[in-house]
Amino acid sequence: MDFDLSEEQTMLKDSLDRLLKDSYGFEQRRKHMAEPTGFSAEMWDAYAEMGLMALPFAEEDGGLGGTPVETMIVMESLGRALALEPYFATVILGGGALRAAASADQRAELVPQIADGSLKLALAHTERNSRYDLHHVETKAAKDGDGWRLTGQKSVVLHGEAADRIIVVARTAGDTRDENGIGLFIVDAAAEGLTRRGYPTQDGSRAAEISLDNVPAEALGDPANGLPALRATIDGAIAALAAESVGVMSAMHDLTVDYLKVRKQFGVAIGAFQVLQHKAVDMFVAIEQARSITLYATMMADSEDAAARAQAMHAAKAEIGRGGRVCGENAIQLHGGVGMTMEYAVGHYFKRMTMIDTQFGDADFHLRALASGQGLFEAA
Amino acid sequence: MDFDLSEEQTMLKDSLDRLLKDSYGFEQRRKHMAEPTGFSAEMWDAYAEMGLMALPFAEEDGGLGGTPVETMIVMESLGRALALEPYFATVILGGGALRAAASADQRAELVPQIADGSLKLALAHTERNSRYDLHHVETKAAKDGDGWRLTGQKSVVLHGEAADRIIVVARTAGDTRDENGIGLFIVDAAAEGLTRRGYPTQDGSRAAEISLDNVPAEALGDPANGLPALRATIDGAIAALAAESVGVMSAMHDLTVDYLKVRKQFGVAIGAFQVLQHKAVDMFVAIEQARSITLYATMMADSEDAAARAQAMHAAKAEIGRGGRVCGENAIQLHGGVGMTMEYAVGHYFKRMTMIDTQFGDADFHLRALASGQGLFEAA
Amino acid sequence: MDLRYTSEELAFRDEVRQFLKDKLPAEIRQKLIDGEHMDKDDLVTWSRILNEKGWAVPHWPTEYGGTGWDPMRQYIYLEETQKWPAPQPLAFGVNMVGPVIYTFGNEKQKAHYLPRIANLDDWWCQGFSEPGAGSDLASLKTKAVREGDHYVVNGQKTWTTLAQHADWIFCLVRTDPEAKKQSGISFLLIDMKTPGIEVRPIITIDGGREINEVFFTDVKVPVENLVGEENKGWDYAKFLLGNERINIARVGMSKQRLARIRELAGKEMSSGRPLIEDERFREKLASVEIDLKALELTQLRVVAADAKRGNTGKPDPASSILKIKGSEIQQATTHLLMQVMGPHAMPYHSGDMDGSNELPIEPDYAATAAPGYFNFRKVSIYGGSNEIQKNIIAKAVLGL
Amino acid sequence: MDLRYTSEELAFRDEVRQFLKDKLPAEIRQKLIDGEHMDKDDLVTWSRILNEKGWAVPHWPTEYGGTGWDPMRQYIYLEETQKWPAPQPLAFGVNMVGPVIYTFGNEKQKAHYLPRIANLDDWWCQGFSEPGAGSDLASLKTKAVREGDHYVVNGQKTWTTLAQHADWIFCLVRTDPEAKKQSGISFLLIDMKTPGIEVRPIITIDGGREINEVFFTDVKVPVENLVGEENKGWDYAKFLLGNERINIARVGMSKQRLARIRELAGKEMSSGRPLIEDERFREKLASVEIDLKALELTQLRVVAADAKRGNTGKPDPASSILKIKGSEIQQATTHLLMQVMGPHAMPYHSGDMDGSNELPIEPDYAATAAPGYFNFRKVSIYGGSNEIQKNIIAKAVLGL
Repeated sequence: MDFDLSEEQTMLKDSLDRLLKDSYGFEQRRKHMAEPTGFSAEMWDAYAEMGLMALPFAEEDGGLGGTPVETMIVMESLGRALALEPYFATVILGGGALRAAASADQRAELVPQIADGSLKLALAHTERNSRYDLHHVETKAAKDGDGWRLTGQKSVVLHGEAADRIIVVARTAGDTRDENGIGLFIVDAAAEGLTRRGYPTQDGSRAAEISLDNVPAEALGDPANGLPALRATIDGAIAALAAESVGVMSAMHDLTVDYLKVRKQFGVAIGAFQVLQHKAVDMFVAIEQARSITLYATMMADSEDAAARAQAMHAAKAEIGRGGRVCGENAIQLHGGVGMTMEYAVGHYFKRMTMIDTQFGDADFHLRALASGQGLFEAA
Repeated sequence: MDFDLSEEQTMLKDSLDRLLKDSYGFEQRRKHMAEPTGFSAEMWDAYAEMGLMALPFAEEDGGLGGTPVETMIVMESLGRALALEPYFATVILGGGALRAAASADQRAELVPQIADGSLKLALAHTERNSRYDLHHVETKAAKDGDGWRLTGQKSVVLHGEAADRIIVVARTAGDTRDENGIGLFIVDAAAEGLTRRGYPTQDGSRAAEISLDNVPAEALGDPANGLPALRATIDGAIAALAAESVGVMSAMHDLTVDYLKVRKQFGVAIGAFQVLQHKAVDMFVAIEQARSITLYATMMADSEDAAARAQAMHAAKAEIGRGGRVCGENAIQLHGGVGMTMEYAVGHYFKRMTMIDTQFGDADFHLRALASGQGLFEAA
Repeated sequence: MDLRYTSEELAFRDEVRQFLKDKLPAEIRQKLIDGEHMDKDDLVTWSRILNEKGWAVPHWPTEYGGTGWDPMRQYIYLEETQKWPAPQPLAFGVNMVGPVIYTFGNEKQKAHYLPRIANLDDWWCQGFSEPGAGSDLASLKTKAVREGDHYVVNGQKTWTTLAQHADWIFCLVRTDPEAKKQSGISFLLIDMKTPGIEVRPIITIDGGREINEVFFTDVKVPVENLVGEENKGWDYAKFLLGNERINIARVGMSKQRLARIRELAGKEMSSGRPLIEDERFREKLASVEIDLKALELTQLRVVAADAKRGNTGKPDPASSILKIKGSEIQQATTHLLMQVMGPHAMPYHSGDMDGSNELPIEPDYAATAAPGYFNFRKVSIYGGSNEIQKNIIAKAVLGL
Repeated sequence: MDLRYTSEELAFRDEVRQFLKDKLPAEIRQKLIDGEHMDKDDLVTWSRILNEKGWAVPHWPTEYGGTGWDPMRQYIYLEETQKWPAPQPLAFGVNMVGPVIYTFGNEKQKAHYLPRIANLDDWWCQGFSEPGAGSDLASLKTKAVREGDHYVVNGQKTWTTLAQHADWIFCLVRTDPEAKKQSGISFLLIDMKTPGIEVRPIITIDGGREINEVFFTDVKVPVENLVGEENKGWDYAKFLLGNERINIARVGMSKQRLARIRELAGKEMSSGRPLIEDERFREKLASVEIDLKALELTQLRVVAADAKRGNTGKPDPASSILKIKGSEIQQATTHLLMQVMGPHAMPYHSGDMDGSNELPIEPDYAATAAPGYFNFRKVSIYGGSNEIQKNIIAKAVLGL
């Protein structure tokens, strides 16, 4: 067992952190956010140049063959910077679906475009009444010659507005909540019958509502049994979100500890007050535990054992959810009023952390899912 | 609305507190506990002389016609003293069953004996597999002429060893968990076929396992539909336990705050440390909330609306359970090592508080029961 | 001890309920239910309806327009208005500067300001906090220098709630720079239209503009606008802050919020059925309800004790927990409400911040859930953070 | 970065498992499962089995009987013994005084004491704490005055775990009363049979006798029993306390406890079915499991960093959370186990306290549930309370 980064991993981390340090200061981020797309095209290109887009794809598909550890490194750094670009939507969600479901031909076509930054993806799975259940799918897919036609509504599609192609979860058979009869499909964002309405999200990112009216689509993998691939995709995404969370949480903690040292009240730095010290320690404990469970999730992210992998993700998402809340709420409380203003970075981290809990199932959802299984330690 | 005690209530409280102050110091309590019965016969007589036994019974039955408020006053004071006598078992549980189920003739026979201290009762309802469900009854009652014969096992019967008569919950019809077919019966503790094994409890009181083998019994109320009376009895007991808890919690808090003022470490009274101050405040908040919910439970304890009464007791027991834990664990933590020794009073309070949570349903049990209903505020 | 409302109190409660039902405009009520901010017009409208009824300033002495209700009736009124819900009166006038004026002001001030407060002719805001002061209010630096019949005020206030609507601001200013901290502070009433005052918005993380910075540059304030004596302002401020006790728990508001959570959890689906049927969710809700029920009784204990004492003298020690527990419960409800929305808590309904006019995404009622959670982090910070509250209890109640 | 055990590590783990399965007497294991206290004989028996295998003191230098395992293997061994469960070696000898002796003792001391510690020929106890000292260890008052070739020791120690079995006690004593607090303290080895030593039990709230007071009245201790230099004892004590880091989290023990909770919750009935089928209970269990899984990884991070560094130098900052989180988890498991028992947690199984011989009430396994909860309140108190731990992190890690 070895927790140290390899030389190459260290280089990856250092160069990404350097880039973000130079280009993602508070004011710079504000500018990026003010772009019509809600992010920086320049940063996007810079990531592509660094090879970040290609990272998790297999070398034979045109990728760099990175493991979940590399993804963890990248996501933690992007989390620290509160980066706005659709890396997660394109490479982790969209790319994850390609890795899990697409044919070699499809990958050969798409991965090089992702790798060079020319193709952005989104994954449309949430619906109005699905909440966090991946198998709750009302959107319909109907056979149309060699291809398919999709009809339905998708909600809160991350960066759905910026995507060139959208991977849509749709039902080829069965009732709304059947586990069978679910497929993954890829559609062109400009296709006739597809309309999308983009909007900002609470954490400064962008998402979209997407309407599909008989939209031509191509299947990724088995259109009758895509749920396992979707679950694998989301499990990988949860591990990545956990890593992002560690970045977000540790950035909040750094800001808070700095603030405690600088801010004076009643004539002393407020960091001298024991109660505030202990709250900062509670944050620290939450972060170290989050970091640990993220390592566990990362270790399990590409496991072929779907049940064990799911258990790990339930544990990680639940821990991140509750630890993130401890961290975020304390960060705001310790900053006092200024933490609640848009002028200070900490509130933006808090909002991102809060929204992560609403993605792919909140802490309660995953705690219950874990509880319905055999326990984390049974296999050991 | 008026939260002040009446003149009579104030007198009751003052005289009971004076008695307990004089007779229930730490060493005195140790002596009472060392009696073969586990409590003080003298104190028992003193309570009877004060009229405590007669308090909650109707005047026409030979009681003093007190309301739940008087019971609250008495139980809080007994809680503060960690009194060992079977007041709760006799007057609240046994007496409660009489009030809820017995005929006028039965009450006319028994209440005067309770009132003068000559009769001790116990309520035998828990069984090996019943956990906290009052309707889980395996003990059987069979008709025998005008009377009944009981056969079965009862567990953790509070003061079952000291009782002269025991009120036993037994089934006249139906399956183990049916709500119908449950009756309340009174048996003589010396009856043939009844064996009991007494033992100390974790909190320094006494309880017994009771075996019934064809024991002659008299029914209290309708032997086929006694569950409502049993529920009323236990609801009243929960309100009384809540009041006892307030006494226990506030005694722990007083001890803790005193200790914080006296105990020195690193050259200062440890009460100067802000973190310890705030923990003491957390205890205080828990106590005030416990006191409030106890008032609510007291207000509802004799309500004829069984559903609303049950909701109130669920709320009270859950709040007492979690608040008591906050209070008890902090009391020990703030005392440090000495709090864990038998030589200091605080540990005894902690144990009593802990055991209260295992009586008539723990905090989780009652939270769930409350959650299954319409909510505390729906009626309003 | 009688823990039930008297029949007179119940009749009074029914009267309040009926009045709210009859008189509060439906669209104002709906905004409150939806967690939206009140417009200035909404509050003016409602305040004038109340004033017409004679209920605009219930707790004031009758000679200044008060109702003469005892504390229990005042509490019932408060509770019912929060539960319905109706807008709460603008506290800066009705609960803060009003009582200061009728207690410490001169006759001319009383005659001029009090009726205008009751009718919301003047929108007041509070100029206490300054940058960097936080819970250490007395470290304020804004100066007022007497020059003839004016004070000349220079300095900055912050966290000034709804200053953008304000006609007047009441300020703590330092009039004696030599005196030690709490001394040398005066209480001034300042017309917001006076030259030299600039209001700048502070946008909070929920995207709302609720608070502001207020800058004073050589602002001339007539000496007649001084309340009470010069350099005694800290006493008046303490009096003012002491009056916040009853309202702080917001029991009625939390009841309304819980009812709203139940309602919306009946609409949102989870595992193919309404979320409200989910046992785990119901337990979380029940857990908050228990806390709130206990707090309600705590509140009533305090009110009843006040009623007995005529609202003077040392408060019940239990009153000190109202802020802590009340804010915890309020925050718990905002978190639950956000949780109800699940993934639909994510879309941001841009309001007055960036001027865009994107519409909220379905479901409409989800739009305020996350901002409500963000916004309510304030309730454990303002008015003396909960940490400060615990310090106070440790010292004043526990003697530590 | 490779987050999996190597195949060599897995093979080692299997070897440990097989050894435990083969060699640990079943009745000793069962006592541990049931939460009962170990008898002295149990521990002696097991220690000698280990010593025969050469595993009695794995982390010691090989020249003194250590195994030469790297930190990862030491951790695997620890984890497996806790999970099985096997008795943990008597820490006062193996983890505390042993390392002090081989690091700071002279050759004669090493030759004499170390083999006897490994074989549990000598039962050691720890004489650090004194009445009233608490977490302020250095305020100790027990005096040792040099008289010829002896020290004469007077004073009192407390919280002395298992002193009733002890052959030897290692003590911190004040040898220079003039020196300031941490100076002037020496580290003495004292034979418990020396005249003038009296051991008095302290009964804890769980009814057990785990701890004692130890009184010293004119106890003559040969000068050769001084470890290292006079007045340098505080340094040795700090060294000793620093060694507690790895074992403190007790991950393996908590795993075993969770498995036990699952097992017993499968036997206890709730609502007519086994409690383990209850969703709410399962969620509580899962919640602790998540915490423990994270802590296990935290532990492994610390161990791996130690392995890299050869267990010297500044520890990973993450190591500072092991005590806090480890104790919280241990306490959570004891509460859950008590909760499993429901009303059957109530009966008290009188043990060595009052000499009565009443039997435990059915179910037998319920007897230790509440005492276990009571007893484990200690883990957030001893070894520097969790409040002290947070102070240390605030200062040492966060720089506050």
